[in-house]
Amino acid sequence: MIQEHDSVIVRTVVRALVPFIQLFALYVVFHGHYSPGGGFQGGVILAATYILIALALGRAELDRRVREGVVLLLSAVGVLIFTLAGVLGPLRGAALLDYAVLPVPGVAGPPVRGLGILVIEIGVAFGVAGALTVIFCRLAKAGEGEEEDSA
Amino acid sequence: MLSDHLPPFLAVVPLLGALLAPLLGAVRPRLVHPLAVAAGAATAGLSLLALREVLARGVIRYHLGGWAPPWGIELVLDPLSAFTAVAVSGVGALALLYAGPAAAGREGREAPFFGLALLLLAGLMGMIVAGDLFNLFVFLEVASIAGYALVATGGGRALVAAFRYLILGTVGASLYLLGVGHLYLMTGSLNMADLAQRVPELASPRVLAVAVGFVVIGLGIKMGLFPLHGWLPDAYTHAPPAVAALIAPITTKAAAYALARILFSVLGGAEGLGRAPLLTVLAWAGGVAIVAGGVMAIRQTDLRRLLAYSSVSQMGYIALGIGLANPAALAGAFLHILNHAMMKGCLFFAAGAAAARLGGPALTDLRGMHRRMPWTTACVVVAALSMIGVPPAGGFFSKWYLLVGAVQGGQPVLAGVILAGGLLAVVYMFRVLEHACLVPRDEDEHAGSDPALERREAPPGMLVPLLALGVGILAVGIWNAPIVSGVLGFTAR
Amino acid sequence: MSVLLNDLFLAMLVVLALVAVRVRDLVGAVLALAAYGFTLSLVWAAMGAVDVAFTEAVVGAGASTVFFLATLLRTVRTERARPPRGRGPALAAVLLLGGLLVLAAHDFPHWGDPASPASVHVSPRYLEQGYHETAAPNIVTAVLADYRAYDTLIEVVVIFTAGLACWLLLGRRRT
Amino acid sequence: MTEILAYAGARYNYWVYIALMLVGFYTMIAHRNLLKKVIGMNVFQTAIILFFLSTSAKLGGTLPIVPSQVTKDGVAAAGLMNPLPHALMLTAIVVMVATLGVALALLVRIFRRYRTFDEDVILDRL
Repeated sequence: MIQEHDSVIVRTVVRALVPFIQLFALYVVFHGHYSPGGGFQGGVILAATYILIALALGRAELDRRVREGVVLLLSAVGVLIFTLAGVLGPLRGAALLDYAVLPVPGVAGPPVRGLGILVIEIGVAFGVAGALTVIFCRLAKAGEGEEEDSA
Repeated sequence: MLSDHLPPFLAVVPLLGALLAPLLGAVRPRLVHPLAVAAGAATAGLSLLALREVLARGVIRYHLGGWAPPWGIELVLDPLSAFTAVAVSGVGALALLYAGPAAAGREGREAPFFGLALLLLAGLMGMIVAGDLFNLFVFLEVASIAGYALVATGGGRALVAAFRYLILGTVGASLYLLGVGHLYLMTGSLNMADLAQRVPELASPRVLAVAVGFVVIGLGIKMGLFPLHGWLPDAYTHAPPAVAALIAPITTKAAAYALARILFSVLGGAEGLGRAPLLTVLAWAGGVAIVAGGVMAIRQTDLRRLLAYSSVSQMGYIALGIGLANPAALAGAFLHILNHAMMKGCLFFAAGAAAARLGGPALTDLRGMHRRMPWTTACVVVAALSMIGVPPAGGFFSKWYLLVGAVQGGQPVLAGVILAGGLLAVVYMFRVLEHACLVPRDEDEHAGSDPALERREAPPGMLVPLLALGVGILAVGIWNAPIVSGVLGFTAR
Repeated sequence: MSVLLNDLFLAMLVVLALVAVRVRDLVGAVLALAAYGFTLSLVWAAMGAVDVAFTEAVVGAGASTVFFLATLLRTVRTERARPPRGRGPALAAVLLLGGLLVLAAHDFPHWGDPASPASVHVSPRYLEQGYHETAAPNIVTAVLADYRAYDTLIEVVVIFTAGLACWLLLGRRRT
Repeated sequence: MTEILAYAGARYNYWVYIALMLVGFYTMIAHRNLLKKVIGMNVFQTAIILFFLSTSAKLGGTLPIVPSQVTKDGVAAAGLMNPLPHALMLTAIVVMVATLGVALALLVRIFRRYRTFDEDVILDRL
């Protein structure tokens, strides 16, 4: 199993870096309109911070910060945000995923679509970050505390 | 409001069910199975509604996000796709109901299990209504990935079978995507209707032929078309009964439908560009599949493996009908999509029930089944008659239309193959019926005769979907004429 | 876009791919694959696909490698040396595939031709109208999240499916 | 000679994608180590991405990001890369990593049961 890293420098640096990397992930999510990036890339970076925590600070620290079951639910919630943003279209008489009819006070026309893109990018980021974290956790601790598949 | 948005909701409803499954599973795990059944039933209900709407209003084209094709993604519901959607979601919903008791003993795993089952259904429904080649690929991958994981829940050999399924399935999906890429490179479009306009003007027939070849091989792997069926027997044999009952009847059908859709709506206007020889190859591949699958089915001693090879054979009928491409043959192919989904569902439901009650998947374990499980046995008999092609079971009529199509298409050899396939089915299904109905169980020889005491039908949750399919097979047979003329648009005279 | 750099990176790709599939040490193979993924992201950047390059860097060279290493951590590091066997059918399939690919590539439009069908049909609208219609200057985002948002929704569903699959397959066993 | 070079050079991207595709395909179907099959699968899928992205290139084109100064008076499509394959391949990369996750999960389970990734050994133990 993945242990806490021996070097105190590694541990300290990772502890200090993680919030900044997460901040950068949010930047990537929100700046996808203007530059390369978006929900998917931001979500992967967000997931990477938890992988980093596991590698440097050990599984115990990761378990303290996130619970896998909750992460999976977050992933489902992310996809739900995207889906429900899409379903708002039919509820307001337009096609599925037509953001032009999203109820945003004070904004009209294409900028509403831009905001719609932002909403679904947030959904994408949650969905991707959650799913990738679950995949990593499950692969990394497969076999931990279980009997082997008998032949 | 709902009837205007049927095309996307056919996939979005099971998808919502799959997203809610883990959330519900965290608080009330017991309610996950009812949720899955409800989502499946709602999908089937929407499919029926869609079929009614399409027959009343004509083809429904849906532009997602309000973007006109070819820039946005288009969904298309026509009589054929609505019909396939009804077949897939109907049998899928029954399989979800069946999976409840069959999946018992996996406490704590209900949420991911039924979540993946609903994702599989959502993927297949999305493939059926897709009007965009890339959108079809993405839905295909949802269904495939859910399928790999579900097969692997069998553990042991199922893991190896699932890995093989994953490798071959990825080759199939990737070759499909490569074919789509070739079409895109030469036309600049991904929308099926737009491509149909642009394909006849293509500069290079060679690229078109290669592109369509990749699409056919890719979807051929997914539909288990001989000789690309390598993943199918092991996956169906080693998957847990509840999974085999879900995957075996419906996954190959959606791929077969997608193949027909691309061959006819994208390449419909491309007669001169190599479609005709391609269809001939497909028809003959189907013919070879009918015989090869049947011969291999005869040699099996494990009921599930026998059914798997029978699927290879029966998918051959569908490929043959698509390849012949005349109205009678196509009506037969589509009717067979429904019939085969129902009879293979029925037989895999029965196989799971028998394995639970009689102790094993070998043919010899079925002995004495008619005394212990009379209703299940009756359904097996009905499905077997349909497989062989005995009226009034539905299978007779699909094979009849295929036969008419083969004769009309001037292919007497293929007509002979259709008949020979029926004879092979007689042999392999008789081996099932022989053990289930005629050979007594060893202990029955000396135990007295008190059938009431030893009757052990499967629990109602498994028996009800089984009976529904048994009755359905007969109903399709009896009402085949209105289905074929009213839905599939073919009139015999 | 630099054509020379592009060509150089492409040649490196073939070498790295061969190393990744040939090396016996599985950790070494995975690291070669990571280098392959990183080179890919350079190729994408050289070809002007910056969004794809970004994604390839975080996924192809990053997340995939971590998944591979997490797997190897709990399993085995090297593969056994074994004489190859039964390569005939595989080679035949490879030759068939290669033949088809070369046959088609022969008739492709020249690489980078601004008059190729893909450059003049469908895509110009995204470039010319995309900003006005979606308020997103990054046209790839406009296509991904608006014109073809349905694909993106299903794409997230794919990764969610994989998460659910790993959850199911590698869940803690009840005892 | 120069003609041959020019011919090969005009489709250089396509030759490379074919080479990668064949390397990946051969590894997937012929290699006996299951983990190598997965590596081959990765190479195979990325080859398709290379193919798609090659269709988006325009000589003399630049990034498909509309610069702020030209947003008012329209954009010349010939000057920017085709964004559609980029968007499609972002989706394809996600599909790749999803397939990879499931493949590795299967491998971990297979190893736990058979203690090897060697296909022949596993087939013997079935």
